[in-house]
Amino acid sequence: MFRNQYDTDVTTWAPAGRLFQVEYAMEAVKQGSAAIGLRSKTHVVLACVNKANSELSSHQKKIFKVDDHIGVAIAGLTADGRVLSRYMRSECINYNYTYESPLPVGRLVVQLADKAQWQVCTQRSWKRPYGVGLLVAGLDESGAHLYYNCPSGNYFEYQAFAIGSRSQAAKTYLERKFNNFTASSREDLIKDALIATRESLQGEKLKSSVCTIAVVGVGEPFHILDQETVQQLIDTFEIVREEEIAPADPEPAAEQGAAADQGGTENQGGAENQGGSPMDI
Amino acid sequence: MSSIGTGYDLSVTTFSPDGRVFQIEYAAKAVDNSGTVIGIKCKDGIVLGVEKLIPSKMMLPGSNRRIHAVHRHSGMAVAGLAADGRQIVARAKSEATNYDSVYGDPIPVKELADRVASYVHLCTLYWWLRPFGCGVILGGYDRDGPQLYMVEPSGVSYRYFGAAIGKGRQAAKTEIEKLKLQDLTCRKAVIEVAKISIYGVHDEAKDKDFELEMSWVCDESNRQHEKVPEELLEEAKAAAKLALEEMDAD
Amino acid sequence: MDSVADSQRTLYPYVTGSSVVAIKYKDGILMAADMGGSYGSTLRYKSVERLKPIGKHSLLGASGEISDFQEIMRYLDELILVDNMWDDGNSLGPKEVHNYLTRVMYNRRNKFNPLWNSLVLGGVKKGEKYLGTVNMIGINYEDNHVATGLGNHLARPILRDEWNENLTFEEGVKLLEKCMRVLLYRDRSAVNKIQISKITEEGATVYPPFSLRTYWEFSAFQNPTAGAEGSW
Amino acid sequence: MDQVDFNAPHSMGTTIIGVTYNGGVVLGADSRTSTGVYVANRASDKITKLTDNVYVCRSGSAADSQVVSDYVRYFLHQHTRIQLGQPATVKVAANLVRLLAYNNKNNLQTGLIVGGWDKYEGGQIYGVPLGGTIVQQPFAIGGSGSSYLYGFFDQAWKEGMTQDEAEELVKKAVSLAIARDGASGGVVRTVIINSEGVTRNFYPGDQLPIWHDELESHNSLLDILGAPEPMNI
Repeated sequence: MFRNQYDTDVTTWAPAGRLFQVEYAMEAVKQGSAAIGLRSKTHVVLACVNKANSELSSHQKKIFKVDDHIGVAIAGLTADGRVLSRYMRSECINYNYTYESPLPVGRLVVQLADKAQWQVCTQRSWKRPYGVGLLVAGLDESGAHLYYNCPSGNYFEYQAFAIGSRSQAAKTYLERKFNNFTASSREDLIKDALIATRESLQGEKLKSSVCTIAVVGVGEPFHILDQETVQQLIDTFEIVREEEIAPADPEPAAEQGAAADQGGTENQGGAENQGGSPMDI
Repeated sequence: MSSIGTGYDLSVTTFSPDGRVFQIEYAAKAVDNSGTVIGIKCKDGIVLGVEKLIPSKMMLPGSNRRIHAVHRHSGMAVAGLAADGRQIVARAKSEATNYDSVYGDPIPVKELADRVASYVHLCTLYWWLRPFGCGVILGGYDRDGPQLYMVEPSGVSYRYFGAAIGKGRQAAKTEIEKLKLQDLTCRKAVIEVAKISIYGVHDEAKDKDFELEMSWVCDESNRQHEKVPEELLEEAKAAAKLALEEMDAD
Repeated sequence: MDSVADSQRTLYPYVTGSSVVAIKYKDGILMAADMGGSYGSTLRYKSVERLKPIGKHSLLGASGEISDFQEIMRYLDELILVDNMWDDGNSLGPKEVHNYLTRVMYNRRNKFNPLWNSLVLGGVKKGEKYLGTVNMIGINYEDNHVATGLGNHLARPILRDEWNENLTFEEGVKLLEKCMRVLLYRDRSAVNKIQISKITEEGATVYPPFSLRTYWEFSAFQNPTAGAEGSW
Repeated sequence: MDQVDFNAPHSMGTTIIGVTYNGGVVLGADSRTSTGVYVANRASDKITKLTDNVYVCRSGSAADSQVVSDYVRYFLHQHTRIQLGQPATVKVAANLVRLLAYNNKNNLQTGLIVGGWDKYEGGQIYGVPLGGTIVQQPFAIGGSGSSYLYGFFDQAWKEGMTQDEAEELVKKAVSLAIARDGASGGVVRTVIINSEGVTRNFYPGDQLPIWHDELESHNSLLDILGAPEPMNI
């Protein structure tokens, strides 16, 4: 796996102007189970795939509430994600203390990116970048927002996005439909979130136990839907799906065999990297 | 590259036998691969333009900005690693506010450029840091008129009439040289910058989608750094696309 | 040096401004203050602007120590500059600015180094009118009409009688002028050079300074001891 | 007050003035420095150079005002070097004075008037009184003697005076204050700053105008007695 002599240190540039350590940290995001986000004009929905490490353990929590108007879904090193969501919580509380109003989402995202990037993590030889990607969902006076923060310290605003292992399938689904999301109702948005989640399950049956859904929107503080509600939603959507788009089924099933855990992720990583180094964005 | 594998290119605190610091040159590579950034000094102000490549069609316009305000009267455009750029911008902002609070006067653009350059240079001096993977073009308007500076990863900064960095810098510079900068107003320059970015520099075949991000500091904007007004930006894009079609027709 | 003079705190104000009076009216907020800067009992300055727009949505009026007000303005200018530089469609409204000032004033008081001012913060954002005040020890509240200094005693009783939610601009200005005239008569540090300022959804306007006509035609004024021979 | 306390802090019960005119500024001051009731220096210079184009008039504690101007001069030199040798503006100088005066208001007893000329804004006067307020003014007066001058300036100051008119006004005002303020005295010093540069003038105590209840000065009563009286001839 040792690629070259330039890839062991965050403070070493490779001759082509790349920082391999940062790129490797970006790979860590792809090791985590998938997280999905999509937004309409008024709502943002986060979804994620729950993966338990063993039969005896519960799954790791991947969606966190930051404040009434902001929540995050993470993929990658959960411990890093928890540190960052804690930081976001305290930033929101501080802002609220000073101004008695909610911190604008876009500003929190920049502060978060700054912390991930420069508070030195990608520029000090004794530190490492955070190995986690965050989908930040929130609402402020300029509307509903969905951001993706990655370990390189970059952040992007999206209409819809998916990160984590096997997220490519979800992304493909979202890319097909995202143009209509702005006008979507809350229910349609959740439905699309569930379908996108199912795409990334690659054949495994979509059940409320394997996914978590969270919503924030106008008049609706950020909250995680409880299991029964999710199951009900799945049940209603499943029926619709089988009637309407039955042919969609074989597609994920076919992929299932090929996608052994590691292999699957690496392939996707390669595909995403084609356009040049990810730092370049 | 003859440097590779010699061992002289692994640290920013190592000189090679022929007196080069390869780590700085490598960092500059990150800038060379980036979307093109252009700055022009006109008779009545400064125009900054960025060809911002968009990695995904689901990304929203205006996201991951590359042009930032630094103070009321100046702004910065970043080529290379946007995240590194934000760090430089943050330093520039704090230098500007600090100067303001001590002297009660906005920081002169030259002084701002000097301080930013010192900061960038600082990161080329220690083994535990790395040089910034970005170059910035700084435009501002003070009592001595509009001024344009470029700061490179090595920490050098020069004043320019027109500057370009990133992938298409050569082509862009050639185009800028054709302009009569002394007579050009910023309003006209916005269109010129759009033309350069869209047909002069952008490689549609190879590159992904891009967004044209533009700002100015000029008499028309009351010597304040702000985004180019939406209508003017649209007008400029339309003019540029038209010029592109005419070129293709020829 | 005694321990009081040794300590790091504002012991007393030097150059001070007098009352600020402000009201809500139909379209927003109206505020009035004179332009005096007193130095003890000397009226040292007569062109001190004490009403300042803060960003797009707020208006600040200040009484008390002028150097501390200038310091507060430096804080706010930076706050608004930073807010504007984000350029992201979000902006600090009057409520946010007022809360910020509240925190600053209270923190300084707790360091036994207060900013020696009473501040009035008014504004309009998204159709919501806001009017509040905070003083040097951090006491703060919102109200439909507020005043600082002697204005609290001389202007607010008038406002309680005559203010209503639907005052037009003209009615509001007249009401403020009535208050300022009383202050001019009965506040010895008042100066007859007044600024009135309004803020609405469209933004803030500070009108040029002017003087109020005063009235002295009471017959008892011309001949004060008539009917009370031998009095003072 | 039988005994004189020579260890009392030196303070400049003072008259200082700054006036703008149609091409620059005139600064003026008396020259008395006292320790309590004793005149420690009868010919002091209270108009101090900060840069080539900016001067400051000092009042209050002599020590405090010297420290403030020393620091400001030091900071301005740094600033001038930064600016590639371009002279600092009056505004920048005044703001540095304010910065020190405001941040140390509890430990300083000094009121200052900053005046000067720069190519951007021409002649400017800034007053920085005790608390560290900063006020740009067309004219400023300070020190204990200024109490006697408020009315005079309200009446006598005019917009757009010539240099001679302005200097005459300053001279007259300082001498008026000297006449009534026991803490002001000695000579009148003026500094004129404009695009041409700086001119310093000195008007000794025996050549100042004579005001109400004052008399022409003589070497001796004998000179007066010895003078031939027209009546006796």
